[in-house]
Amino acid sequence: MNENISREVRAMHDMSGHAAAVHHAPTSFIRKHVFSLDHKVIGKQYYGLALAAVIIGMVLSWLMRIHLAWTNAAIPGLHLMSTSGAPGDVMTPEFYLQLMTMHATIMVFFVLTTAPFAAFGNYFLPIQVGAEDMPFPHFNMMSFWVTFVGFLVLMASFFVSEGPTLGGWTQYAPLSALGSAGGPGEGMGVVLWAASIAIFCVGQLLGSLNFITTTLDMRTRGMSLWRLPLSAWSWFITSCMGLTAFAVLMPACILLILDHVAGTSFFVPSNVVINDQLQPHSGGSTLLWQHLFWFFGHPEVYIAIVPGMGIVSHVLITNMRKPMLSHRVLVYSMGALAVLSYMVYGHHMFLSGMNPVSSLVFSFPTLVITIPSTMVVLIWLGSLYGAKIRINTASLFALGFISMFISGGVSGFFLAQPSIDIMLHATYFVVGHFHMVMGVAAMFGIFAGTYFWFPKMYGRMMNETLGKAHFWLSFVGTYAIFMPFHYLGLAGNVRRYQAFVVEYMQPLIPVHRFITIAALFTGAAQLIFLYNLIYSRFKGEPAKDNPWQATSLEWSTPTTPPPHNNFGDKLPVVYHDPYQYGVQGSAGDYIMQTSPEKVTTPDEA
Amino acid sequence: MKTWYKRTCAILSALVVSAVLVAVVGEQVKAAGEGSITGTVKLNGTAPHMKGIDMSKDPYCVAQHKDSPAKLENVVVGSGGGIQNVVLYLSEGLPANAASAVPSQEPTFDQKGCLYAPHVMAVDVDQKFKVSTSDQTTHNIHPLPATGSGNIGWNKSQPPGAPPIETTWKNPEIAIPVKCNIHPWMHGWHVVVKGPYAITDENGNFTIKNVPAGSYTVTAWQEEYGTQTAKVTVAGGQAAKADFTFKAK
Amino acid sequence: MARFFAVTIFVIAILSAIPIVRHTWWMAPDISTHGGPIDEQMVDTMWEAGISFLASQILLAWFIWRFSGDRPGEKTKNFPGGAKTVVWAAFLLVGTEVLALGVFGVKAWANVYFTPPAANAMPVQVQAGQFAFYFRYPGPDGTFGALHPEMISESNENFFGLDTANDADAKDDIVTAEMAIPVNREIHLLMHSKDVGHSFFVPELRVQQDFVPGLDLSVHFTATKIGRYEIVCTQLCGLGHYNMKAYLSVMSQQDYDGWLKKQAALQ
Amino acid sequence: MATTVPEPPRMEEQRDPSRRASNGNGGWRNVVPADGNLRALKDYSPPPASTGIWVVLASITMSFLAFTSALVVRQGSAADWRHLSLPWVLYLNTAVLVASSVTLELARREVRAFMGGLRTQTARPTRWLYITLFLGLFFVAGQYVAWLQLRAQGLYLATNPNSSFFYVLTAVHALHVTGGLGGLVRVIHRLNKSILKKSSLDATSTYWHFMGGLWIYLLLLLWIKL
Repeated sequence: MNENISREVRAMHDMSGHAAAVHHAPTSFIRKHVFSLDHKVIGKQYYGLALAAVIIGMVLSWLMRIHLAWTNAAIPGLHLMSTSGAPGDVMTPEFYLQLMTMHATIMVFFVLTTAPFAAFGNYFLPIQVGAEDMPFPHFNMMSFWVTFVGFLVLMASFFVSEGPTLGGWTQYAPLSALGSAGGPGEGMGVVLWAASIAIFCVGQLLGSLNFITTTLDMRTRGMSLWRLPLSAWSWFITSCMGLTAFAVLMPACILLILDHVAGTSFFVPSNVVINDQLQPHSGGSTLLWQHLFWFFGHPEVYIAIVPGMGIVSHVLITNMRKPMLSHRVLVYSMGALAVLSYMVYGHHMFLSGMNPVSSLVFSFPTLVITIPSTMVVLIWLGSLYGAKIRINTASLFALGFISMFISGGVSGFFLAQPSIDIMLHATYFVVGHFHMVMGVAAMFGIFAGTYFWFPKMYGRMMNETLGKAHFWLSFVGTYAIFMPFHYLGLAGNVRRYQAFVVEYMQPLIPVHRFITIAALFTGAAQLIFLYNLIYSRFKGEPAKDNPWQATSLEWSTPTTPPPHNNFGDKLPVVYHDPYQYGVQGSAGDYIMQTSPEKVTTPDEA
Repeated sequence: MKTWYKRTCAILSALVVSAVLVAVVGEQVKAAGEGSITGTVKLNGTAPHMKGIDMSKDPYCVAQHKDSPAKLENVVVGSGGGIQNVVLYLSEGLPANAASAVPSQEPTFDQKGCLYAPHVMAVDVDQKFKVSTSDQTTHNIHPLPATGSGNIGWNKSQPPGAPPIETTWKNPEIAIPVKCNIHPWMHGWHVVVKGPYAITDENGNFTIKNVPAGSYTVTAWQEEYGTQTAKVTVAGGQAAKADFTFKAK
Repeated sequence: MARFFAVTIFVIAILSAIPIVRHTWWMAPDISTHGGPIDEQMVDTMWEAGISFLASQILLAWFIWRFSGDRPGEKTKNFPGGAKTVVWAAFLLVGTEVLALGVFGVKAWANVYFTPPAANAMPVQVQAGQFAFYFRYPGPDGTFGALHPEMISESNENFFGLDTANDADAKDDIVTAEMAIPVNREIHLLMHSKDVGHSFFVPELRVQQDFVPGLDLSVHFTATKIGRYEIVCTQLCGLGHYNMKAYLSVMSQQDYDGWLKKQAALQ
Repeated sequence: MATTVPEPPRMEEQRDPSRRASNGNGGWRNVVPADGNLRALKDYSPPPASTGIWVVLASITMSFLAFTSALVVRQGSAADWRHLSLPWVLYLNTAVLVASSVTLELARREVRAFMGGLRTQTARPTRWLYITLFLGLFFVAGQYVAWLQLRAQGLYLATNPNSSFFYVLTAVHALHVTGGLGGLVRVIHRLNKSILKKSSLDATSTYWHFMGGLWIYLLLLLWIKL
């Protein structure tokens, strides 16, 4: 065979394998900062999206809280948001529900899923496994921009005639499938909502594809699976969950949209009469939506919290100066959570007309899932024993996360039992539970990650004084807000009420006022964080390559922030388990994964 | 110089005066050309029993009706058998220019004691009207025009103390039901007509004003008994008579 | 800083527990015959959850207090038990806890849902719709008339869509906006939704059950205490959800009979 | 805590390049030259495409499981399940899709030989790929014909639950097949530019065969349920 053919053959061999990851540093601004293939830039973009989303979501929650505490009080300027939703600046019931739905959707999808998973994962997973980039950079870029479009579509529903949907983030059918007959925002609002979520699912599926392949195929030499840091493990496990959960939500959204635009009857049963008019649907199954939704919905809760666990463990170990009691037990526990999360979804439907036997069937795995969670907590506590905890903002938030996770976790005991659910279902107890365990805890995880990794992402330290102030206000404020939720729930205060006209709830209004004030303060405290973020980005003191004396690969990049291909022209070779702190016979109190130093561990000695 | 000034003043004042005169006289002539239609709408037979309304779901509403229990208002018969809330309008014979004239006054559709006051409101096409609330409980106002009527339905809440909603209907429609979903018993009617209209008082009496001379078909609409028509001829400046009688079911 | 943090956690833990212990906000007193086990279950769970909450928070606080800051010359040391004890602890403590809760829970759940209504239970139908409950009593003939959804007309107070003109069974049905039941008499509540999902929740009665459109469920209960209670909707059903409620009057038998006569007259 | 004894560079673990690296314990795939520069050797670790494709297929499987359970639940929820006779063209389409899988395999054999350098002609073996592409297009067109036939029966998307599910399932599947066609086009393109990766060819064909299998499953489902 002739010369050029053999060249082809060589080309084909050379181009196979990881070539996808090798792309050259872009020069144009657009390719560098907007449509970038660089996982680091994409990670930052995700973080920015989450930041924008969380600000909107928090403002919405403020408005809701004010309305709940002082119903029918005018909120100056509210009519600017929606003239029909706030005549004379007084919030209408439908507008309250619309704000509530948007708050939940924005927070669950565009904050708690994007920030800890997509944002940090994108930035640090490839670095922590010692790769130059994700294997499919174009999919990665699409993943962000698709998600971004999903966000825009969701926001667009604020500007349609009847405003966004009021059906709650669970969008129970048939209310969500009836169109405007169901109420304001149930027409176009729901269609936009479902479209936005379906788009979001596509984005996250693309992301999960990249995360999984990165973890499995892109690890550098010496980086065996058990040498991955816990954060990397958590992102890997989360992406496995995302892959399956979002793949189920998308069909559900498609069917929901069809019920709206094509007049099908997947979710709307026969003989539905609204405003004395028989609705033109028949035979649909309302429970079908609940099954599809919660099959996604419960894993989604763990998608929000598992990355938090990983990040917090990672941050904590570095600041404890000793590894976790057991690396593997933590990994197995997170895995167990992921697997069990698919078997427990029915506990959201104990009272929804499901066969009471299946309620019991679902209640047992739900109770069992407390075992891995407890294991995680006990491992954390046990590891704190004999540590040398460095108190800085990152570690404070990590420890705060544990406290929150415990507080939110124990209330799970109650909600796992159908018999008690009779009293607590759809009350503020549930709201308190998930805000604590997946809302605030996850937020604390994000904060810990931010204060910990900011130096690597931007080459500057964040301001510790501001950071600590931010932590104290957030920690105390959070408890002030969400602990009372549980009491309200015990007293039978039903959630998703825009006002408390029910007589037995009126004595509880003072509690709501207290919560509202706490919420306003805690929310204001987040402005400190925002300021700190912006200030430190430009004026923070320059960061060293490894400011926390940490061991994992992201701290052994040649420059800070890392160069375009993360490790310069030589990929790191990994010699150690991820967390070699306080190792006997070692010069320092830590050994980086890349250092060839030969030492023995305490348990060997 | 002075004389010139005086003359101009005189001319000007003369002009003004004559203009005023013309205006006034013209007005009178026009007024003389417009007549009215008066009459009564009666019920032949015994008035149907109006069910009481149990508002116990909302204690506020109950409190509003402590002394006089609320009843349905589908057929309200006054002394002498006159039916209240019957809408009368000119269904035929109206010249285009008169039909297109839109009254300037704004009727108000109030929510009082968890009922609509008035129970039936008639408006002209494009006539502005207000929907207000006097209650200390939140209502949602939900007019449901027929599909294809060209009118677009809406559904808005009014918390206590919220400013009135001011709007119009774009097309004639007999009649648009109005609901409050929070208080399912609340229902009323918007009757959208073209041209002059009237609505009967508690004794069933009505007067359609500003009817140009001509002969018309007057239609009376009642929510339970439907419509009746009568041919009426209005002479300039005169008041024509038209009485209607609905048969009790 | 660390010690202050530890103290904060400790104080917060204690403060959070106080209202629970003092029952500052607590479930309304039970007026049902089946509620006992549910309340027991709640209390047991509260104990177990409360103890694990306090224990772990205080442990966290203590470790933060004790093990923070760099102590020169002192090497970090491991939890003496090692990972194994932790794993076993998790399994044994939580495992047994879970098992206990689960098993007792089954009891509480079973005597709500796995016991059929007594033969002489009094049937009452409740219909949920945006945004009110309406109730139907079968009347003297003891049978409910058929429902005709197309005939539903709230403007004429035909909330159930009864064909009173032609349907003998429907003629004597008594439709009310308030629910009254005789005390100490088992009620068989037939639940029907005319539009979207709703829920029937009476805290005092320890009853909560969703309405499923297109699927008529039923619950049964016995009220043991005369009084006026509130029925609220707990399933988001639209803009009026917060105001979707009705009153439940538990009366003595003769009061109830009188009430029913009065309602029959109003039909 | 596992050992921290550093792993010496295992030069003795030389593998012959032709053998596909095992996907086992992650750390031990690469051979490290003295200068420790790994990039030249990366092609011996399993290419991400061959892992990624299974990830993709997993999520597609989940989606169709969701659709299936939806169908089952919906059928049980009401008595409005009407029988629906499948358009005959579906069976033709099935045959076409199966045939396309065969032709794709033929194409793959040729291309593998070509890339391995063991071949007689210098022209790139795109013929079978084009045939596969054509068959794929034919299948999608055929599905469209099936919809037309259904419409001719007066069965529209919202006519009854059966037709709803028929349209939804076939449409979503056709969409995925179209994606596969895109993959084929890409393969042909890259082959012509001699920058085709064996892994992307394998991934594309795996996907294509899966689509075939998925379709047969769907056909059975529709045939049994509708």
